[in-house]
Amino acid sequence: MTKQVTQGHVCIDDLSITFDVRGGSMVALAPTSLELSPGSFTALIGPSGCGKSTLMNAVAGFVPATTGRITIDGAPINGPSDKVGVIFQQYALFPWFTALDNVRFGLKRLKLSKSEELDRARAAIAEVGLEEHAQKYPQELSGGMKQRVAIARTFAFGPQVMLMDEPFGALDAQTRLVMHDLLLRIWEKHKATVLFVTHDVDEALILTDDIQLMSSGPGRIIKHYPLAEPRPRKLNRDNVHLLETRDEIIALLHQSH
Amino acid sequence: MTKQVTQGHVCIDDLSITFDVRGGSMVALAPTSLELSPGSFTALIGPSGCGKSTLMNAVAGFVPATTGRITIDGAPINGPSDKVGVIFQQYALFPWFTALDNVRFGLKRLKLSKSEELDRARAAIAEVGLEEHAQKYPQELSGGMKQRVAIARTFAFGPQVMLMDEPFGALDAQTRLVMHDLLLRIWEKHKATVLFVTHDVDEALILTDDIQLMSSGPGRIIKHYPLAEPRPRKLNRDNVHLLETRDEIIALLHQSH
Amino acid sequence: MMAQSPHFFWRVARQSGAVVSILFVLLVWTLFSALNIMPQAILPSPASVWSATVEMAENGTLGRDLTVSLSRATIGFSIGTSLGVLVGLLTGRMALMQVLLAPALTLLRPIPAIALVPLAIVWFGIGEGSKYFVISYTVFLTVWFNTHHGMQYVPDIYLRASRSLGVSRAREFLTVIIPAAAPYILAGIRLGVALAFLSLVAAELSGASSGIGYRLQEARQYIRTDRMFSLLIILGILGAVADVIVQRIGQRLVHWQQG
Amino acid sequence: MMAQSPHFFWRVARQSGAVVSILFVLLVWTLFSALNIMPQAILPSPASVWSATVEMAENGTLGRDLTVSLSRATIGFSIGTSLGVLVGLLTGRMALMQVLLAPALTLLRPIPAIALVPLAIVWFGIGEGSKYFVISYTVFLTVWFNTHHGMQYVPDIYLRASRSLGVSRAREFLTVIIPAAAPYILAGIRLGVALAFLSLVAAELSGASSGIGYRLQEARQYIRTDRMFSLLIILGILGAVADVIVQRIGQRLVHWQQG
Amino acid sequence: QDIVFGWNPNPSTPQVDVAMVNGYFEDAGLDVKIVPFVSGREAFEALLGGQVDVAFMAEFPAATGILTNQPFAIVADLTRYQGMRIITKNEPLDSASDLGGKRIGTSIGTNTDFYLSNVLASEGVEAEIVNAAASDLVAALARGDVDVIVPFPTYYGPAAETLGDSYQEWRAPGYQTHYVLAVNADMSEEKSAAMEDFLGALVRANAEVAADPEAAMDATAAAMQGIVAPEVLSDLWADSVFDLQLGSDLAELLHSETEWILSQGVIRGEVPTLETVESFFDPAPLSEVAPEAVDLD
Ligand SMILES: Nc1ncnc2c1ncn2[C@@H]1O[C@H](COP(=O)(O)OP(=O)(O)OP(=O)(O)O)[C@@H](O)[C@H]1O
Ligand SMILES: Nc1ncnc2c1ncn2[C@@H]1O[C@H](COP(=O)(O)OP(=O)(O)OP(=O)(O)O)[C@@H](O)[C@H]1O
Ligand SMILES: [Mg+2]
Ligand SMILES: [Mg+2]
Repeated sequence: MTKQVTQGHVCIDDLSITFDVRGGSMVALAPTSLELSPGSFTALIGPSGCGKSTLMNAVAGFVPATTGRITIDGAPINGPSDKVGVIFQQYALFPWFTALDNVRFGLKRLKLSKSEELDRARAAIAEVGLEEHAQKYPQELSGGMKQRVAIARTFAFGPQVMLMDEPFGALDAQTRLVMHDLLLRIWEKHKATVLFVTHDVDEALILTDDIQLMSSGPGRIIKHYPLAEPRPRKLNRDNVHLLETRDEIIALLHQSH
Repeated sequence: MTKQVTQGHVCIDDLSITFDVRGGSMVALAPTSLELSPGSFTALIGPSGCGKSTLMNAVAGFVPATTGRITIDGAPINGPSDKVGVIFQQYALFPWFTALDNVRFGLKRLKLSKSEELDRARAAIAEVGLEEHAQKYPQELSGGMKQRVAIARTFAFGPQVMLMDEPFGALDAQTRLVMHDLLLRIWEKHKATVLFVTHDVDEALILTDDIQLMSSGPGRIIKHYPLAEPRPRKLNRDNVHLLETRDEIIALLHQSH
Repeated sequence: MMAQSPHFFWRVARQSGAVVSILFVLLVWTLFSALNIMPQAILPSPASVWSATVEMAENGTLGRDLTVSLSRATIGFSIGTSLGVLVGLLTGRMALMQVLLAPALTLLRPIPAIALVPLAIVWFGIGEGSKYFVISYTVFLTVWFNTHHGMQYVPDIYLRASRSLGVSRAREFLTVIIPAAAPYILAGIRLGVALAFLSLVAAELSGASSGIGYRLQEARQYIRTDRMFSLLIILGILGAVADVIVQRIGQRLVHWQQG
Repeated sequence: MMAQSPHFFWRVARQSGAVVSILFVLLVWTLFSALNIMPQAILPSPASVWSATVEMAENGTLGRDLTVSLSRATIGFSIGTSLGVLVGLLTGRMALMQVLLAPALTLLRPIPAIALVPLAIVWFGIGEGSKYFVISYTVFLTVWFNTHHGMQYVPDIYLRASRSLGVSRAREFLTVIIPAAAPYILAGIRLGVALAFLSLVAAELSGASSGIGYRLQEARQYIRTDRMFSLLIILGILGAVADVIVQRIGQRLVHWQQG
Repeated sequence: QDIVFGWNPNPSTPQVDVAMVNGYFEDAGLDVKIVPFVSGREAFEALLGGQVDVAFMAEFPAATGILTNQPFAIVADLTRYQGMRIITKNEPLDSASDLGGKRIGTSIGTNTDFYLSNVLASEGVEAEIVNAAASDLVAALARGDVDVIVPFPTYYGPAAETLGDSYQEWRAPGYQTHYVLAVNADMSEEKSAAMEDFLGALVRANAEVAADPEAAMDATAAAMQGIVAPEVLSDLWADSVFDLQLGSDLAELLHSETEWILSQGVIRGEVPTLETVESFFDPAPLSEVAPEAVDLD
């Protein structure tokens, strides 16, 4: 925590998003403000369909703001940028590339020598436990493997802001733990600003600095929980604050349904 | 439990599955035998890439057996059949149909009157909490909503054997509980044979009659845990057997990694 | 296609774009013909093409030619497209059909319709029949091919879903396979539209006394290049308008794909 | 395409299928010509077509025609396809290009190459140039259209992923957009293959003294219907063989899509 | 009675235009269904395919028909055109020897090809012959791809216009185009009768053309719907003889054409005798309505 992080400051200011649908429009995200300070790690939790992916898509520059604005380090977002890395809910791997080449694709902008690029990509694939599957195409991988390739691709690429939309949803408990370690290591190394959507309250409690809770759709942020506990954390008696927070969030989610 | 169930008897006999890949072949499922008695509810748990989806695809008739055989009620499987309903890991909704029409599509073989079909489809959509989104197209739905439409489609269709590949993976905790209730209700009503892939050991403990544990890929079934506790179950002190099973499974999964 | 705000700008630009694009071509043409690089008999001036158009319009041939050719193109297109989609769906999904028909049709594709005109005349007579044949033959082969090709790219997952939902093969065909291949079918139909107009020229070689294609041949025999240009431009406009209509309808039908 | 076991059966059937399909056509043809429904001058018997083929092979014209036409078709196809893919990629993804070029090209699509031959001759003379022009014009428009159309169906998700990974536009083009539109481009190229052979007939109308198209025209002048049939069948076979080759290569390149 | 007439609208046969304008076919009790073709060759193909009863064409395709023994017969010879030309740019021409070593564009397998061969053969001159579609010849000459062209008569006007001052022509003698009518070889009784009436109407029109050439020219110009300019039309007519007949000069021409075609090597066979050629003539209907017009040995 000695390194002073100055990049990756995300300001979301009164952002709302409305989609055109047949015969009218529908509000996917009610006006929402949120500030992510450089190097912070924030979880976004909320019921299905409340607008989490929509919010992420807006920060990523995929969906234009209907009202309000988003800036990253002061510059307004009006399209995808390489400052912002995304792990998509649906993986978005390129089916014409092998797992390894998908990861290499993300390294291109670094303009490494071919062998260095290969080494880095191999290392990233190995970190998600897929060294044996590096030469497979996405359609030959299992659901969890695809997700891990997508994670490896974004991690290797090392963006300043990292948006992760349920990145561990398709993983078994054990692999998930390995990924948690990996995520925390990478985050501490790069000090990227992370916005992390999850359905798993425990996961949010273990990993993040801050939990933002959304109401059911059209969602807005209704509550936030700063978490100052040192990592690695455990959800047990020793950590009463975490357990209390957990109960409160679960109760609130229950209500908002 | 009074109704005598006679249909939906699945026998998997020494099944193994090998895929052709560039420069060779790879074993996705090592020889596996498993019998699902009519009306039983079985969970399949195992590390990512161990062959769970492959096993399901074989039972569904999508992938041919390399060795061994599968029969349902004595008849060998050699193609998809309407006896077997599938909830896909990737939803497999038709993008040209609205949520409602996706559900109606599954009701077609029942040859209902149009109004009855509509009523049933609407009811199924309502049960997964999407009455307001019935007219949306899949690409306008959130991840969790898509998954619920897929669930509604298969539940409404009411097959004798139901294969569910991480059906609740994209759902928040609260919606997941609602879905658990729904699944149990439907299962008790139809007494379908259910094979259920999940990464959530707690979910398996709460829902199923039997947990089959797979080793890491190329997987085989290494252990099974019959669960006789009455439902609804709770994972607390009152249910020591469940808690013990849980610890054992987690430990085994940890090892097999 | 990324952000929504430039959409409006581009929509306007796109509509005026056609105008800009065409004005540009007109300008180059005027320049070339004013510079007299090529003889009038080969590159007529826009003015003379315009007066040739007026001449044909005034002596009544243009109106008749348009009516006659449009009806031939429409009928030929309809026959060719319906058959093309139908046979493409069959050969694309039914192995037996594929085995029996696809090789023969693949052999036909490189054979131009004009070469078959003598045969067509014997089979269908010199009336409208042979003209419909020539047009629909050309349209058919292309629409068939695109449909057939598109069938190969229907994602397996949709078929798996529909099979496990136990719908009939007929319904699967209509409500799963066709929509999944729709972008390819649409491309084939749009190619077919242009081909219907393009093959008017071959179709009206025999037994026609009016029609854009006939008039074009006539103008060619007498090197009335001004008329030829006028007729070719008319052909282009007719085809383009029909294409825009089909595209609009197609976009509405294939609404779930962007584009 | 569902289970794997019937694959083998169908693979065999498919290979023999071409034979079955063609034998069937031959049978119908033999029957028709034996029944003498049509005069020999319009439907020659298979035997006479065969002997016309032997005659052309023996007097050496067939070999020369094949060499000449194959080289014309290959060059015209290569030019047309390269330009078609290139321009299609540009108009499909760059709004400016789309605005400026697409309307003009859409107007050209319904205009047959033969109608442009007089202009082509002025530009390219009656040497090989105008032949390449006619062939590549036809191929170009179709390949362009399919490529352009396919661009509209590149899934947004791939563009989103590539943009957030910060690759250059050039790389995105080459490694994301082209592969995503590849099935459409492939369809366009396969149509182009057939068109290259088809337009030989128009291309060799002027300034040729050998080539399949020239020979076809000659045969027609002298009512050698047996030769015409022979040449048309040769055209069909050439096109079909080239199509199979392109399809095989395409399948290997677009390996991630089944089909 | 019905007659299906395979017709190629053209400026050289005013008899047909006059007969149509003045309703002579109706007067003869005929219902003539005109089926237009872009050239005589297509009409001839349709005749052989049994789609038309009578086809209008130049005589040259008939020579091919005779050699390949097609089932047809020539019933009348409407017009002779004697203005065949050889055209160059700049260099004047007045003998076959001027053509030596030149690149000469023509449409192979047509009467222009035959005409050119005869001219070259008359002085034993060698030249390079380049095949081109009829409509492309003028452009090829203008561009300089060929030195000389031998196009169809309808292209003379545009050639003069395109080449302007550099236009040069030579009216090499030795060949006249005959515009003929052909029917199926085995006409039914009924059709034969109708054919007599048909020819009768044309004979009547033929006389009318001779009597009032200006009215005839108006009729033809109207039938051409303005596609040919009046000066082009009168130029063509200056070299045309409109006189419906059936004579041995046509048989002799066809005979020499068959010989030439065989020398081209596409069709194999023996040169037919003059009798054989004449066996493809059917003078019966014409002799019924105008015996003096038939002049066969
Ligand atoms: N392209 C679109 N057109 C119309 N409506 C849309 C579109 N995309 C999303 N929506 C709607 O916006 C709302 C929010 O969707 P979003 O995907 O952001 O939810 P989410 O919070 O990510 O849910 P989940 O946890 O289920 O993934 C939903 O009601 C959805 O139907
Ligand atoms: N089409 C295919 N071609 C080649 N290999 C394949 C194919 N499909 C699956 N595999 C391989 O088979 C193995 C098992 O895959 P499967 O999808 O069954 O895993 P899974 O247990 O469902 O994993 P997850 O929990 O991650 O979804 C994996 O190693 C995968 O790479
Ligand atoms: Mg989401
Ligand atoms: Mg799986």
